[in-house]
This record gives sequence, C-alpha cells and structure tokens, in this order.
Amino acid sequence: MANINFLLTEGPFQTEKWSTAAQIAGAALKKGHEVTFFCYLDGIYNGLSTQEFAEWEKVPGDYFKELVDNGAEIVCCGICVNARGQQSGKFFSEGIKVGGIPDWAAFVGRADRVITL
Amino acid sequence: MANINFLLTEGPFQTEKWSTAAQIAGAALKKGHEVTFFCYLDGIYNGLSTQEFAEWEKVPGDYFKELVDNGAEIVCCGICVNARGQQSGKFFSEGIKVGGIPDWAAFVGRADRVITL
Amino acid sequence: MEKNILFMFMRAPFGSIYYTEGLRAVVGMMSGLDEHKVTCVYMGDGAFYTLKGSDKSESAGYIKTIADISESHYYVDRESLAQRGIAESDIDDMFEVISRDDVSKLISDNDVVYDF
Amino acid sequence: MEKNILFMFMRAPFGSIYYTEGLRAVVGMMSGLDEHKVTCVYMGDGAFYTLKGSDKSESAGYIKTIADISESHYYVDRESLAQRGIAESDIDDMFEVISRDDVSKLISDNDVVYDF
Amino acid sequence: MALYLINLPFAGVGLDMAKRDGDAKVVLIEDGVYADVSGLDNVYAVKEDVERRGVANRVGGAKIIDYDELVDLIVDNKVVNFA
Amino acid sequence: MALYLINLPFAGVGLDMAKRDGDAKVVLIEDGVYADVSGLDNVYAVKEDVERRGVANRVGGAKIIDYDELVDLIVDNKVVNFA
Repeated sequence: MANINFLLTEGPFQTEKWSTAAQIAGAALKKGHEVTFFCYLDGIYNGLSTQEFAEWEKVPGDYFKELVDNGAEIVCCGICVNARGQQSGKFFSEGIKVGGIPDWAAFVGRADRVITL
Repeated sequence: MANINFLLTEGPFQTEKWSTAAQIAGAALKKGHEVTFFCYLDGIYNGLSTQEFAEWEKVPGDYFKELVDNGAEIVCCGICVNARGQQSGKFFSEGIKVGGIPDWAAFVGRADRVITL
Repeated sequence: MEKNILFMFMRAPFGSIYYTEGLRAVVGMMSGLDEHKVTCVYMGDGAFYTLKGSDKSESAGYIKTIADISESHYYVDRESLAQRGIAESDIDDMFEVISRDDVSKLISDNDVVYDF
Repeated sequence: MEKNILFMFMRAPFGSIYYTEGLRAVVGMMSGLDEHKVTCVYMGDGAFYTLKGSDKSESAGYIKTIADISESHYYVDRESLAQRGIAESDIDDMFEVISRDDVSKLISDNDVVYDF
Repeated sequence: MALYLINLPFAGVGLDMAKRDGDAKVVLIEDGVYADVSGLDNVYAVKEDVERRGVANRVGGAKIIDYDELVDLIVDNKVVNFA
Repeated sequence: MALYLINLPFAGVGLDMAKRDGDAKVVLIEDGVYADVSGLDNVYAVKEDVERRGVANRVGGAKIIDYDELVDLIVDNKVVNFA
C-alpha cells in the first residue's frame, strides 16, 4: 500500500480541481492507500461545512468530509485560512485541521507519491 | 460624469484582479464618477470583513469597504455567497450587499461603461 | 435602459465553471426589467463547448430559458475552431460559424462586451 | 524521510500569487524536521520572474531565508526565455540558465516534482 | 472609438480583434503587459503593472498611464473586455 | 518510470518534457484531454474528462482509464506534476 499526498491550491466551484482531487483520493482510499491533503491558498475553502447549493445533490465540502471519514488526513494552511477571512476554520467540517507548511513538509516526508492539483 | 459597472469574478489574494478593480474604481470615485460592482463567482469572497494577513498593511476587504464608504455600490451574488459557504454574507463588511443577477442587470442598464475583471 | 450585450465565451469547458455560470448570467440579463438583448459568441478555448459530444446537460436549462424569452444567437469563431482542429461538421447545430471579421462587427454593434 | 524536491515555477508574476507563495512553500519544505532539499526552476510564463527589473521585494525575505538554510539553486529554462524574447543579459544574476534537457535531468534526479 | 482592455490569457484573440478594428485603442493591464503588441498603434500600458514586472523596454511604443488616465480612457471610449 | 500528469495550461511545457523522457507515461486530466498528443506514446486519458468533453475521437491512441486505474498508475510510477 502507498501513501499519497495531495497539494490542492484551488477552491470549490470555480475550477474543477477540487473534484478531480476528491475523486482520485476517494479511489485511492478504497484501494487501501493512505491519503493526506495539504490545502494551500484558495484550496482552504474546500474545508467549509457551510456550502449550500440546491442545484447539486452534494456540495464540494461533502466530498472532503467524506474523505476524512474514510481515513484521509486533511490539513489547511492556517495563514491562508485567516488571510481569506475563514476565522481559524471555525466553520470547517469536523476532522479537517488547520495547520502550517511544516505539516505539509511532514506529509511529503511520509509520502510515496505527491500530486499537485 | 459617468457610471461605471465592474463585474468581478475572482477572489482576493489568488489573483491580482481584486487589486486592479479596487484601484480603477478608487480612481473613478475620486474623479466624481459613479461606481457599481457585481461580485460573481469567487468575486464574492472580496466582501468579507474577517480577512487577517499580518504581512500586508491592508487586506483586500479593506479596499472594498473603502470603496463603499466613498460611494460605490457593491452587490454580491447570493447564490454564489451561499454556495461558497459564506452564510448569506453575515461576515461581509457593512454596506456590501447580497443580491442577485437582476441587480447586476439593473447596474448594466444604468452604466455608461462596463469592466470585466 | 435596454442594452445590447455581447457575451464572449473564452474559456474551455469544464476546467472552470464559467461556461455554465456565463449562461446563468445571460438568462439573468435578459430577464431583468431592462430586457437587455444578448448575443453569445464562443472564441478561443471557449470553442470547445460547441463540440457535438460536449456535455450540455448542466446548461440545457439555461439554453431553454433563453430560447423561451426571446430569439438569441450562439455564434462560434471559425478561426478558433480551425486553430483547435475542430471540423465544422463536429459541432452542434445550435451554433452558427462566423468569421472573425463578423465577430468584429458584433463587437462594434453591441453596447456592452463581456468576456466570460 | 528527507526528499529531494523540484519546484517548477510555471506562472507569470504577478497576475497570480503563486510566484511568492511558492517560495514561502520552499522555505517551509526546507525548514521541516525532514530537511528536504529543494531546487527551483522557472519555466513557461514563470520565466518572466527572472527579469532583472521584476519586483522581488515581496519574495526577498524568502530568498534570503532559503540561502541561510542551505545552498539552493534557481534555474531558468533557456527555451522559455527564448520563446518570450528575453535575452539572457536581461535576467538577474541569481538565476542560472539551463537547457531543457538539463531540466529533464532535474526532473529525473528529484524524488518529488511540483508545478507551482 | 473602442478601448480593448487586454490581460494575458485572452491576449491572442483580444489583440487580433483590436487589429481588425480601425478605431481601436489597446490598454494592457496586469500580465497583459507581457504581450507582444508589435504591429499595433494606440497602445497604452498601466504604469504600476509595467514597473512591477520590469518590462518598460518590452512594451515598446506603448504610452505608460496611471489609473487616473485609465479612468479617463474608460469614460471616453466604449470598453471591449478581454481581461 | 515517470508519469506526467498533464492539464491544459501547462501542456505545452509538460508534453515537451515528457517527450525528452524515454520512460515517460502521460496522463491527460481535466482540460488536458484537449491537448495535442501527436508524436507521444504511452498516453492515458481520464474517462470522465474525455466523455464530458466529447473528445474521444481527439485523444487518438490514448488509453481511456477510470480513477481506479489512474490510482494504480500513480502508485506504480513517480509522478511529475504539470496539472
């Protein structure tokens, strides 16, 4: 089994990267691989649990919550979280953590593979 | 004097568009022109009053608050606000409104010039 | 005041959400009190949207609403198709292929010109 | 575990914030417990960052910190410069011009390859 | 008179459209100042964007303008957005 | 063996780097499936991205893979990110 780290730097809705990342990570978890995420820059908006969009059955935040529930470790860059007005992640889904680049460096240290999205 | 409407579809920090928009709009207000904004898609994140970034003297939200204080009318797309988990704009700066595309259509109706950023 | 508005769709679907949120905007523009008239043109990477097989399920509702409000045109720039190796036989019937000079005329004939 | 990491800076400054947040990331990568070794290469529109007159005030702090931690290289791809009409005499001394084959070697020599 | 507002991602199409418009003025903003504007007259470039990028020698014959002058151009001309 | 993960914005440089790597595999993701991959062997394209865009006839000899197969490729090869 492998350990895969994702670097996600774009937010939900605007581009498709959140979706690609969630789908690759979901497939990896099902196959028994370890998955970690570092959400950097706009990537941190994916941590929110407060998204509401009636036109979609599931919002992007649901997918990331699900990844955590299935064993993924997700850390969002704290400087980016506060810069973007997201108040230390107080509205983030349970289990999505706020940290720093050292957490990412540690993920990369443990990772067999690294994916940028 | 002219009426200028800005369509802003990108958020703070990630790209430079918030800054270009704020600077053109600020110069227009000083010259006595009327300025309106419709913040669409990620553009709505510019409405937040909760941004904190110690490395910069002013955060993007400060510039948009200032535009409002100087007479600009700023409306953010409500569907985009809630989709992006920003809870009806409850943490938006005072004076920045949440509305819909009809507000934008009305802005365009009144505008002499329209700028996309 | 009623205006004539040109929407130029410039970005590839589906890497970003502009392809469908732009059509949402078109609906809103046409539905307001001012009853703006809207024309759409697909250029640059936006031309990929015109491919027959390109999934239009998310935007079908907007396209139907636009048709219900009033006649509206969907043009695609011939040069953008050619640069991407897209044959005119490979695009959907709803799009009319025009030359770049025709696009230039659309730009000058409309009051407002948006890139999307 | 310590890794060798290549950061490829691909985006034009200053339209997006990647040029400086990427260097923040480099500092963080080198400062962790694992003490990763980092190499930077500027390619594509990222090559514009190497221009002498390009404002490096926001990233100067990171560049100094990186130099304090350990020796680190900043390369720029010759072909990306040529495609943009940038003369090698117009770029800052801190950047070393290399061929695309040399970049290929950097890609295979590093454990991890990021685009930024 | 139309003012073509040009950023880098849409510069290819945008500058070509400006060339087809006999009355075009072109304003390069943000990364648009990296674009190749050879063959175009009436080109303007935003001072702050040019200086930050160190490309004064690349924008050739472009007139360097500040935001005040850009507002005047916007008010005096129809704006065509490629930004 | 290296796996080049390619999206459209960096496809120009990314595909050129893949061509210089004798052991390269290329995976087209998202708008990367619009890229011209003529002259390249060992090309894969993500099924969902190809189908949504209607470009099955454009990706030529590429092997169409689902996310399960993509994960296997990622695990079996070093990943070079141009996405």
